[in-house]
Amino acid sequence: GRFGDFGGRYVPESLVPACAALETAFREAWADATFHERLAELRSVYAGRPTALTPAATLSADLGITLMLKREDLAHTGSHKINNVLGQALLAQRMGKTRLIAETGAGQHGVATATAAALFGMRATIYMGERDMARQRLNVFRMELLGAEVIPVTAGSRTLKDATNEAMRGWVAAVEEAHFCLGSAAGPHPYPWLVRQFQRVIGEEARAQAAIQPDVVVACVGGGSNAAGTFAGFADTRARLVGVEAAGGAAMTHGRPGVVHGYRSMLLQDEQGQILEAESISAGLDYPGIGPEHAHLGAIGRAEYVTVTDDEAVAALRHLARAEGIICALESAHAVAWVLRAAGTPELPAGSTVLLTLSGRGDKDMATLAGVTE
Amino acid sequence: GRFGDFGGRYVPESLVPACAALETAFREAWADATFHERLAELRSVYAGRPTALTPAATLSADLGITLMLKREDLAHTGSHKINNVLGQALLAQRMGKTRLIAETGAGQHGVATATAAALFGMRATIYMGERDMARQRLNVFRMELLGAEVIPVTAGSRTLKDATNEAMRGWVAAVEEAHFCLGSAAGPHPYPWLVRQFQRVIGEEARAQAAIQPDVVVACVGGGSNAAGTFAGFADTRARLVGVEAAGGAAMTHGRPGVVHGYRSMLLQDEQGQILEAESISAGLDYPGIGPEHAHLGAIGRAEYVTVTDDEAVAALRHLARAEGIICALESAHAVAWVLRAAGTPELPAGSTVLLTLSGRGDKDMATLAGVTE
Amino acid sequence: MKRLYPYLTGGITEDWTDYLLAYQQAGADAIEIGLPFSDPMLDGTTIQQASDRALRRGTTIDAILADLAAVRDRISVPLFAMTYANLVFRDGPEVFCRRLAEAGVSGLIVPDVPVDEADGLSSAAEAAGVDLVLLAAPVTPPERLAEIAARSRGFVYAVSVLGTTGERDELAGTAAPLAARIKAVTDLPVLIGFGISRPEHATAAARAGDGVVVASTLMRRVLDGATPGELLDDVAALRAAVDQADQEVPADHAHAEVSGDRG
Amino acid sequence: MKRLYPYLTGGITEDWTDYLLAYQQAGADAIEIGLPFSDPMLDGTTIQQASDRALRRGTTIDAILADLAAVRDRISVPLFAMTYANLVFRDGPEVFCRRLAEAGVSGLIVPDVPVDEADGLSSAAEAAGVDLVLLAAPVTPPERLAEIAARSRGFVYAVSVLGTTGERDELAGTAAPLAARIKAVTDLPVLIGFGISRPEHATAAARAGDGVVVASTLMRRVLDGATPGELLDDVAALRAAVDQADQEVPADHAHAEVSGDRG
Repeated sequence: GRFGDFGGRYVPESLVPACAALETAFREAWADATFHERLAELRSVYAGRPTALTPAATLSADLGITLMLKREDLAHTGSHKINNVLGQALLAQRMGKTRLIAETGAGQHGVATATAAALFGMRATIYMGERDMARQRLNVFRMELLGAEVIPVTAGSRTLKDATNEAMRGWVAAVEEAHFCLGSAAGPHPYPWLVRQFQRVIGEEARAQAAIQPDVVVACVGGGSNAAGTFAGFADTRARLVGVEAAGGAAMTHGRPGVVHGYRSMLLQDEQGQILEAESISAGLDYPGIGPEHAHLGAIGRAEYVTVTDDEAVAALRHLARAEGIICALESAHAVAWVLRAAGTPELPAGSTVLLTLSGRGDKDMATLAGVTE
Repeated sequence: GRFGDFGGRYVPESLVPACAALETAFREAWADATFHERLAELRSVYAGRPTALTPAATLSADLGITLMLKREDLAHTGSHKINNVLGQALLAQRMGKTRLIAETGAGQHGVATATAAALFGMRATIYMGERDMARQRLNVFRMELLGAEVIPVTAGSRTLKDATNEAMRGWVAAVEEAHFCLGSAAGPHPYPWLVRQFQRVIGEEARAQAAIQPDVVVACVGGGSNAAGTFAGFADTRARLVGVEAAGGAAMTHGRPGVVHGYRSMLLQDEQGQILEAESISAGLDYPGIGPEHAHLGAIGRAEYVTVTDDEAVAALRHLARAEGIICALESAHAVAWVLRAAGTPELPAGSTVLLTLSGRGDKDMATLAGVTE
Repeated sequence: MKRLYPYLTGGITEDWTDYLLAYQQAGADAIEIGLPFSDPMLDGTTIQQASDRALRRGTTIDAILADLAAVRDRISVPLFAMTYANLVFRDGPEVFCRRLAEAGVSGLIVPDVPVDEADGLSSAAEAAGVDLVLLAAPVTPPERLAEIAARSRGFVYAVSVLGTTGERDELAGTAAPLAARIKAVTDLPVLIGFGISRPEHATAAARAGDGVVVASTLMRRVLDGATPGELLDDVAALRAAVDQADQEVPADHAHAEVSGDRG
Repeated sequence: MKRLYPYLTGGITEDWTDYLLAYQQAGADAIEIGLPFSDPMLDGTTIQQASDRALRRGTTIDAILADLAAVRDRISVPLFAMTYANLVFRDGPEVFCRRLAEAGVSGLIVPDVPVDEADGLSSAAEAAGVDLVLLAAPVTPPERLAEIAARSRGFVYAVSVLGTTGERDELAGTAAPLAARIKAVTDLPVLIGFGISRPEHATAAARAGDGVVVASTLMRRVLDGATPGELLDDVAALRAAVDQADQEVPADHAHAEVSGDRG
């Protein structure tokens, strides 16, 4: 949870013991072979892991690079979010919790959490901004179908930022029975670390699957869990690590240090220190913060962070669909867009071997995209 | 393509040479280790195979049986349809075809075909009933995003039956350059055989994955490709094979022998021999015919065919979602519904080990289901 | 003499047999009668619409055959039924062919029963005294073409084009070579069908073969409300066009003309 | 004497300092002033709305502190600022605490800076002469409670309930035991806050601790348009309720009463 100057546990006193207990439980679980066995089993027999590593033959030929796609879009519920929630649900069960609380933006993490709750026989309470609920009605329906209670958040911008506040408030009020199943590599310690550990399976699998070790590893970054998990598998290699932010939610590129949602990191904020609303077509990147580990990796120069516009992301989604027959999430399309833009330039020279994580599938974005297109 | 009294090649003379050429090409390909290697590679690095075999722990405990779920919902594009189209696209490429023609009902096979066409750099023309297009707008959008041309079919009931007629007409007119990528284990010889061979990976994987060999193998049946593929893996075992039809599209249960779409099988038809429209909430089972191999397996008593109502299917979808955290397709929910109904009765005695194929994921059905619920 | 076989969807209107009489009066050599099927796979939009309309009127094979029996004594030209396999097999091909024969129908065309699937139907037709007409297509390979020609009865139906029935702007370049190939292996008449939409197509096709089947262009008119009298004029025009082929040009000239690109 | 610390969101209205004067006149022992933050994680609906309204008015910390400076000579009770970490760290805690001190604010409460994260802020506050008040919660374990008590300045803020700020129907049963636990480890005053919504809650809470912080119930009135004069009456009623605790009951009776189930 502490990464250089970033991270920490900036939470109300009411949550400190819960965070501490979670940290202890996680450390114990992580040292327990049985826990890893159960997690590995769930990943394999339930969540569809290992996910494929797909050589993008057409794009590689067109761009003059070797591009490999790590296919989190094939994971159960449609994104990498399941990796994290299965780990946290297993942990919550171990801690004797009977309920999961989660925030969600587009609904992917909410669906994943509702899924894990159903699987483990727990209650699930999902906080979702009213505006996001309107934009993602079918994900709301999916969560309810899975038995979760979806609570509309009417405060502020009525999106992920506010849902996160409300979920933390909900946790404060139910801290003894409920586990807060945070969806990104953000939040108070131990979350950024714990979520990254549950997501590192992405990077580790990819590394083992790749026939050639990549020169460049690229992933989209909102809060940054898929990128954190991907990067973790290549931290000790010489691969360049590139995180791609949405231009309208580029906390790393356009933010400055601050504290929100329990952690210190780079944040979009005004001169007064009020948190700004992000503006991205991709609900999963529509968030003013970034996980503290990314802030640290950026500060020490181990990872680079670049930005991609809404238009570039939409074009990249289309390009990938036609070239490879894969409709990825708008979030993931940001990573694709950077590769399309950078390939053949000094940023990403011809001949490079690139590993790109497709964090999720695009079904959820079809309505948005149809709106953009029509 | 011939299964006892069923099957055959009832097509216009214009298509006979193309069917014959396809048969020859398929026989050669199927005997060619390189073809199998390429197909295995695509399945693994692209389509996400092997798909998981998930023990349904909660349902098993509740029902007093051992239930295993074969997870075709985790395959790329969201259903077992990808198994077939990858095989056919590879075959079409081998035959020098530059275009794929397909029919689609709910759009799952259309999306899969459009996907394979994008991957192989071919053109795709998808025929879809106008009524189905209205019901499944997002799948239309997905196909177009993948570069396919979607042609609205305005004849007859404007659903799958008519789309199939129109696709065959389209094939007649473009038979030299185009491969007809039929989506079910139906149509003229060699399709029922060829599609089952491309789908048998479901049953073969499941058999290898299952720790205990099942007493009962169950799958939903419309045209019947997922069931055919599943059953193929267990044909030489003592397992009971159970195909579950939609009550409103139960060609096996309520039909009589006849010829449509190039094959002889059990068909829903009136006293005059006019083909009836099926009426199922599940677009994939909303079809008046059934693959000829099923008609044969039923006739010789190797497989049993049962029916499930729309209401039972919807309830089963909900039940599975809450019990196991899996939102399956309405089609697959028919198989689940039968297990829920039969478990603990003489039809499916307590203690049985059951393998059930979940043919696809339910995302596509959320709008339908929300309509039913609201 | 070159032949003209116009087509009519059975039961398309209440008094549909009036069209038959008009066709006969206009000089049809035989008439093809469509028995409408819900899923006419080989038919284009026009015949689909005609089938739909007839079925929505509540027509049935029984009704059509009864109507035919009623006008039987006024019809002197041969009648061919055209329909799809499911209707033929519904009560078995024997029953079906017998009913045709009883109603005075002397031939049968089933486009989704190719020669390989025709055994049972073939014997049933023969037993009932009905000619089972087989179809050949431009893509049919030589050996198979010979088999089709040998097993066809009444005439051989040359499908002029890779495609469905339906009006077209020009006669397909594949029509004449196919007719020539068939004529080389049989003494049966070879009739060219599919896309014979205008009198000039009929002339050209009749030159290449022994005659033409004309369907969609006539059914378009019927669907649009043309009367038997108006159809009489249409068929008469086709008759004239077909007769022109008879009078003008020796067969091998005709062949050269229709097979070329007529832009 | 039991203490009463009413709360006001800074900049909630144009003439918001009139409420401060009213609070003081009604007998407040100190006043808590909220510096509004966009993401007030620990606040319930009422304080969220108050923060939103103040921010939408365009208020800033500078403006609030300037307003305070302007009424400084008319305010004799201590002022505590309550806000969130991001505003404190925006220009660094040293700058922030100095600005508070310059505006006459003598204490600071930052609910999302728990004791573990408080080092830098603690020194900065001390250097500026500002009391950094720490919060304790019902779930805080004993050792940690001792540390919080030891490092808190001014008073110890006992968070009565597991939950956010906000009006509640009854005082949480957790309030009194927590106050007792804190009082056992410190000589600092212990003020109970969160959910003190009615005078009877204030009486009960004041019996258990050394006084109460009252926020949402007052801000609800301000949001609903109540005047400073009306708030004066509200605070006076709370004052009376708190004073009642002082006069009536020995501390261990009070403890017994509020900790029981008052259903």
